[in-house]
Amino acid sequence: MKLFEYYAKGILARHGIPVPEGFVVSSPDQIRSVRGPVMVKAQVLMGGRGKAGGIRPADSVEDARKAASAILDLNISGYIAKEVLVERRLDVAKELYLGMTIDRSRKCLLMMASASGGMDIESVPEGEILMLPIDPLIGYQDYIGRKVVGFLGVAKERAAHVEDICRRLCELVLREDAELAEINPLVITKDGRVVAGDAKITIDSDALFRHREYDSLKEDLTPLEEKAKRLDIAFVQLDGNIGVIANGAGLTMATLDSLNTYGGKAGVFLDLGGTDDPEKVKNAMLLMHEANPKVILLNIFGGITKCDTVAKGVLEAIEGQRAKIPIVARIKGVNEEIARTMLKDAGLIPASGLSEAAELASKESARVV
Amino acid sequence: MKLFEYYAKGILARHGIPVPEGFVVSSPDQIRSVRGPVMVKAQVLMGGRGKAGGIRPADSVEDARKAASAILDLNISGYIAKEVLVERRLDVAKELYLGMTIDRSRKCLLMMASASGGMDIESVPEGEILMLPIDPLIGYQDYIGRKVVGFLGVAKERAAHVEDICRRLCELVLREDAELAEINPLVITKDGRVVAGDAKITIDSDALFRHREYDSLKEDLTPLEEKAKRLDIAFVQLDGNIGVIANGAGLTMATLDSLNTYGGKAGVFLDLGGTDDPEKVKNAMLLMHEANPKVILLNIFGGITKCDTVAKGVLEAIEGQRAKIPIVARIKGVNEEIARTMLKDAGLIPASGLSEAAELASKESARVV
Amino acid sequence: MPVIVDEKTKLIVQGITGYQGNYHSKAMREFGTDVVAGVTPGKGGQKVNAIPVFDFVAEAVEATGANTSCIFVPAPACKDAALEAIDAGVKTVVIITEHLPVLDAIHIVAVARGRGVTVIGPNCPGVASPGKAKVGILPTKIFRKGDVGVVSKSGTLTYEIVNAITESRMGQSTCVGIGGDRVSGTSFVEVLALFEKDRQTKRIVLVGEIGGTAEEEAAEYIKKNVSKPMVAYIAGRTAPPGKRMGHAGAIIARGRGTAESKVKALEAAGARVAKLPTEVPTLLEEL
Amino acid sequence: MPVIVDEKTKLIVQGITGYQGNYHSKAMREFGTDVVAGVTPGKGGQKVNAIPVFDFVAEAVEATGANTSCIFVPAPACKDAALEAIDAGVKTVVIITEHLPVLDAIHIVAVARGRGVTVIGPNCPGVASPGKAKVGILPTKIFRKGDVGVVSKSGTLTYEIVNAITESRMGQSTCVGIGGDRVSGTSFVEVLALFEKDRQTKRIVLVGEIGGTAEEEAAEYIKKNVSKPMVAYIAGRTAPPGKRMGHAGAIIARGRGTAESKVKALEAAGARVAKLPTEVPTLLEEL
Repeated sequence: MKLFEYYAKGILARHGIPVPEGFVVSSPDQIRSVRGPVMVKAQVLMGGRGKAGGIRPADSVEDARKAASAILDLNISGYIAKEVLVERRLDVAKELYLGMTIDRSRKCLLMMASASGGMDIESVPEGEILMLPIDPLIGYQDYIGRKVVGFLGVAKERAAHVEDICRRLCELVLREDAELAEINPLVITKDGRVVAGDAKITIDSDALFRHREYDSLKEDLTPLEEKAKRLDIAFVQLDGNIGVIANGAGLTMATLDSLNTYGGKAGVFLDLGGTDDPEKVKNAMLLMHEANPKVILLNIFGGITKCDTVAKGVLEAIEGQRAKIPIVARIKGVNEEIARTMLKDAGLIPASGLSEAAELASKESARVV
Repeated sequence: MKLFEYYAKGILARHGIPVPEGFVVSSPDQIRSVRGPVMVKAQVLMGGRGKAGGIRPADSVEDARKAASAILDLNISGYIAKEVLVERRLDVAKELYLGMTIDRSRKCLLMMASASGGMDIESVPEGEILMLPIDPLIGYQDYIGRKVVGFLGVAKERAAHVEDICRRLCELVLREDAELAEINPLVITKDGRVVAGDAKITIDSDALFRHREYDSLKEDLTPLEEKAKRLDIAFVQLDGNIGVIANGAGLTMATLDSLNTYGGKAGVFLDLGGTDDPEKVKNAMLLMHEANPKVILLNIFGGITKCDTVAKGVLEAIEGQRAKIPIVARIKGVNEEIARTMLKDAGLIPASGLSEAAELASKESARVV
Repeated sequence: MPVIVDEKTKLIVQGITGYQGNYHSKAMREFGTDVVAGVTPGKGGQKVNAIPVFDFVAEAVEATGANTSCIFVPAPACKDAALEAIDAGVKTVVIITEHLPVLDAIHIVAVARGRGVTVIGPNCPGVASPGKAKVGILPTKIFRKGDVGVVSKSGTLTYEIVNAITESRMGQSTCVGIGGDRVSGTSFVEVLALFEKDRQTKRIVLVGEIGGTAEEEAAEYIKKNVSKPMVAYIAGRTAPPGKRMGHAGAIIARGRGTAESKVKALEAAGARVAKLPTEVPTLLEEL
Repeated sequence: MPVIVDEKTKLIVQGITGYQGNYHSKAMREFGTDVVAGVTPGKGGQKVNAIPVFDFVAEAVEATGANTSCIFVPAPACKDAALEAIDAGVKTVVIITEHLPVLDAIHIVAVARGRGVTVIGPNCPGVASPGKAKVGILPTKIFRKGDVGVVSKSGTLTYEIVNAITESRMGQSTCVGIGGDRVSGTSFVEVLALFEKDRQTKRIVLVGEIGGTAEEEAAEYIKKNVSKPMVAYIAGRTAPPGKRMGHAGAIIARGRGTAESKVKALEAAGARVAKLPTEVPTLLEEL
């Protein structure tokens, strides 16, 4: 779960990492007073908001209201900010990068630092990034912070402060179940303070059960994505016209790959996951209908998800549909015979293997168009 | 560093473990009001205060003042309480024991629990104590608490509460650097609450550098022990009349053992530890003089502690002394020749080996008496 | 040299009184696995499918000499269950549970390494060695004893490929589903090392997915250490970059983690790479 | 089979720029130890006794191939130093530092176990193998090459006994001071196992103290695993119970931890137990 900048900065502050003073508004007239020079910043989750005009300076209440008004009208890579952050402008001497993420290969947390702050870390040459794996059994220790400070060439008088931020960032990641936490830029101001200029935090959505405080937060999702999330279904909208439902991310992707071989193009990726609840299958089918594909390709290899469960859900879902979308169904695995019997008269197009299913769905989609 | 009950309970409360409401006073007239039945408890670090009359019930302010007054006059195994804790009396249904200590063999923390609470855990049969080592890499996990609850036979409706206390006790030990933390008894009240009836916490004195909050606390030390502590010297008063100074606990104990062979009895155990500071040696010698032994036996095997450093400190210390106590000196190791030359004319009784030194000191002590 | 499970596997099922634990403890026993105990806190003394249930793993290990555990408990209780199993001296832990917080996975895996314990998963279908034992949820019917070692990040896609192998009248030595989460106890490399040593395994199939660099690391390893012929399939060749496809986070960074990068690395390491899962048996036959 | 140090020891001294680190890096080099680097944060680039100083252990390991570290840093920085050494891949860590918080010791020792690293100490004099290497602060002059393996909880008492052995014209194979803190990286048992395997060691001296049960555990081990003749000495026979004597916490519980209990256990295991340190050489000669 990606957090907006202002929320991420709130978390930094709670963990003792300095952030600029500021406040959030959702309309310009909520800006009542502004002390000294400020920045007005669009609260969107997409990168590149600066270039899109989503970050503007202001020196008075009027200025700030104007900036907020302009920003709230902006379309930033398809997203429109609902809120702006008004915060004290920093007198920047130097911009650093400090971040933490998961190191999949080493199976641990990774601290990253670079003296090239302020730009996308992906575009910084690898040689300019320090990557320090944090052994989970050792945990954060002072030598980690010392290495960061040494690599960044932080001046002696600020070394302790930057080391302290490293330690706190690591604590934050562990306490908040963050899978990503970036301070970019970490600003050294002209008067020698060290302040988080921007903050990106992604909370591990699998860990939300122990962080109920995020329940009330909303993500930037389309209505269908919102529904999918509530149903705990992996749902991705794509460019084609075939709606693919399968169980398991790997199988769903393999289904996409197979479609591609036969010229078919997926318009929806819907991974049911492992479920044995016909209700969930039904809701997934209804969601698929809402996405309005020309053909639905159902590819199930039953294990945890039993074939008859899927059949039951599918039957319930198509029962109430007025516009009948062609459904190519390939159902294999646990209880496949029962499922086949159940679906016999439902008007589905049966397929015996993955290739055959992909071929049928591709042909069908070409025909329908 | 052992903490008084009221202080230990303050720490429990800070970590979310329930304790009875109460307050501490150092004189009876500080008791202004008492809500309901209370206990008045001597704040001493010695065990057995209950049997000595150091814990008394009271039901009114007058009662409580009388109890406090009686307790503050008591001599409890040589210690006189300077403060009493007045706290709400618990309606006890059951007394359990819950504690944590260091498991030296397994090199980890050990959680201990027993259904025989309220008595000294040393006197509880081992079969009635659950001992759960906590793997430092694993840390406290829920199954530890479940095992405690299962072993104690805690009723289902209180299980979560007791498990919670186990978890908090473990956190407390880690955060506070406690080398011992005991809740004895852990009281189940008749109305079903779980409350710490008494608390013993010992903070690892080696970890006090990161717990400055304990600096202001005073330990129950004799004036000489107080001085020794300030000097970072291991100092123990014993029954004999020979003051033993050596460097290293093992060597000091071996010196005591050697004395014993020749009929000598140590009156002071003073371990200089490893030092290369003549001032510390001087202060140790002065402290030894204050303890007033008949003979001093100085046994140094120089390494970190160099022999000439010891010689320098000894010379400075004996210079100003009016009553000359005989000093048997055995000095060996790094720079022993220099030390020997320095001490040649100081009137010390030289010995070449440990046995000889012990023999000389024993004879001298017999002679002096 | 067994590959994770064999006839000596003595299995505990953690979460045996739940629906999945109950169902699969039976299925595993039918496959031939020696399921010796179940564990569910508070349900000690019960029986499930005639298997005795204990409150604690340590009790179950003491009573039965179990050496392996299969975990079906829900994600919030999973870390506790896995660490309890490791602490109780179990040598192999297979975690079926999905949606395990990544920090919990990191902790479990680190402790397991320190204790010399093998962890498979989380979010994996488990391990099956036809004729010997199955630990996990892989469907029994699709297997046939043979000489193909299968290692896969995926769940149902593994079934698809195992099934295709069986339908082509070949069989499997052992099939290991390592799980597709960001942090897994066992990676391709460790399983490849076991297959290389395993005498029954003559050919190896690797099933990967876009995202992460585990396939690239496997390719590095194969180049240097694997002498047996290999077929690979990478799911997600046609997935658009930047979209997160279920558990296979397609956070594709610096050119690594893409299907192209993986296919290229595996081909360079000498593996035949199938374009579709259904091609795997054909390529196997051609080896 | 070396006992912790030998000619192949390549040593880093952590805290080399401090008084003790400086002094003993020289003394260790004079003993014959290959002291390849020093580490003090912020002092990288300097030299101490012609030994190059680095900011980080990892740098020192990379530059010199060091495999062992000796730690002289003050207690508050000691955990960081030890974990840094382990993280950098050092295989043996000797911690001289005293007054290390016990929870820090527990953490260091647990991580070391998980990583397969040997920790000696904390609060120990170190290890010396005459003619090979010395890591620690044991006085050089008292040693003489020989066949007696010495393992001791104590510091200066070890010197006393080693010196007595040397003065009686015997010598030491290796002397290991394991330290007397409540939690030590290496216990008697591990060192006894090394002595048992070490061909140079023909006889073993064990020096214990009251408090704890490490000597009783050693006796159990000796009974089953040690074939070489042994002499032991337990300091504190005449210490009054209940008093805490310096680092040797005489928290004597349930009859274990007393001098009597230890002496009895060791004698039952076949060791000759000296009443006084000065008796040790005599008993050694009588073996």
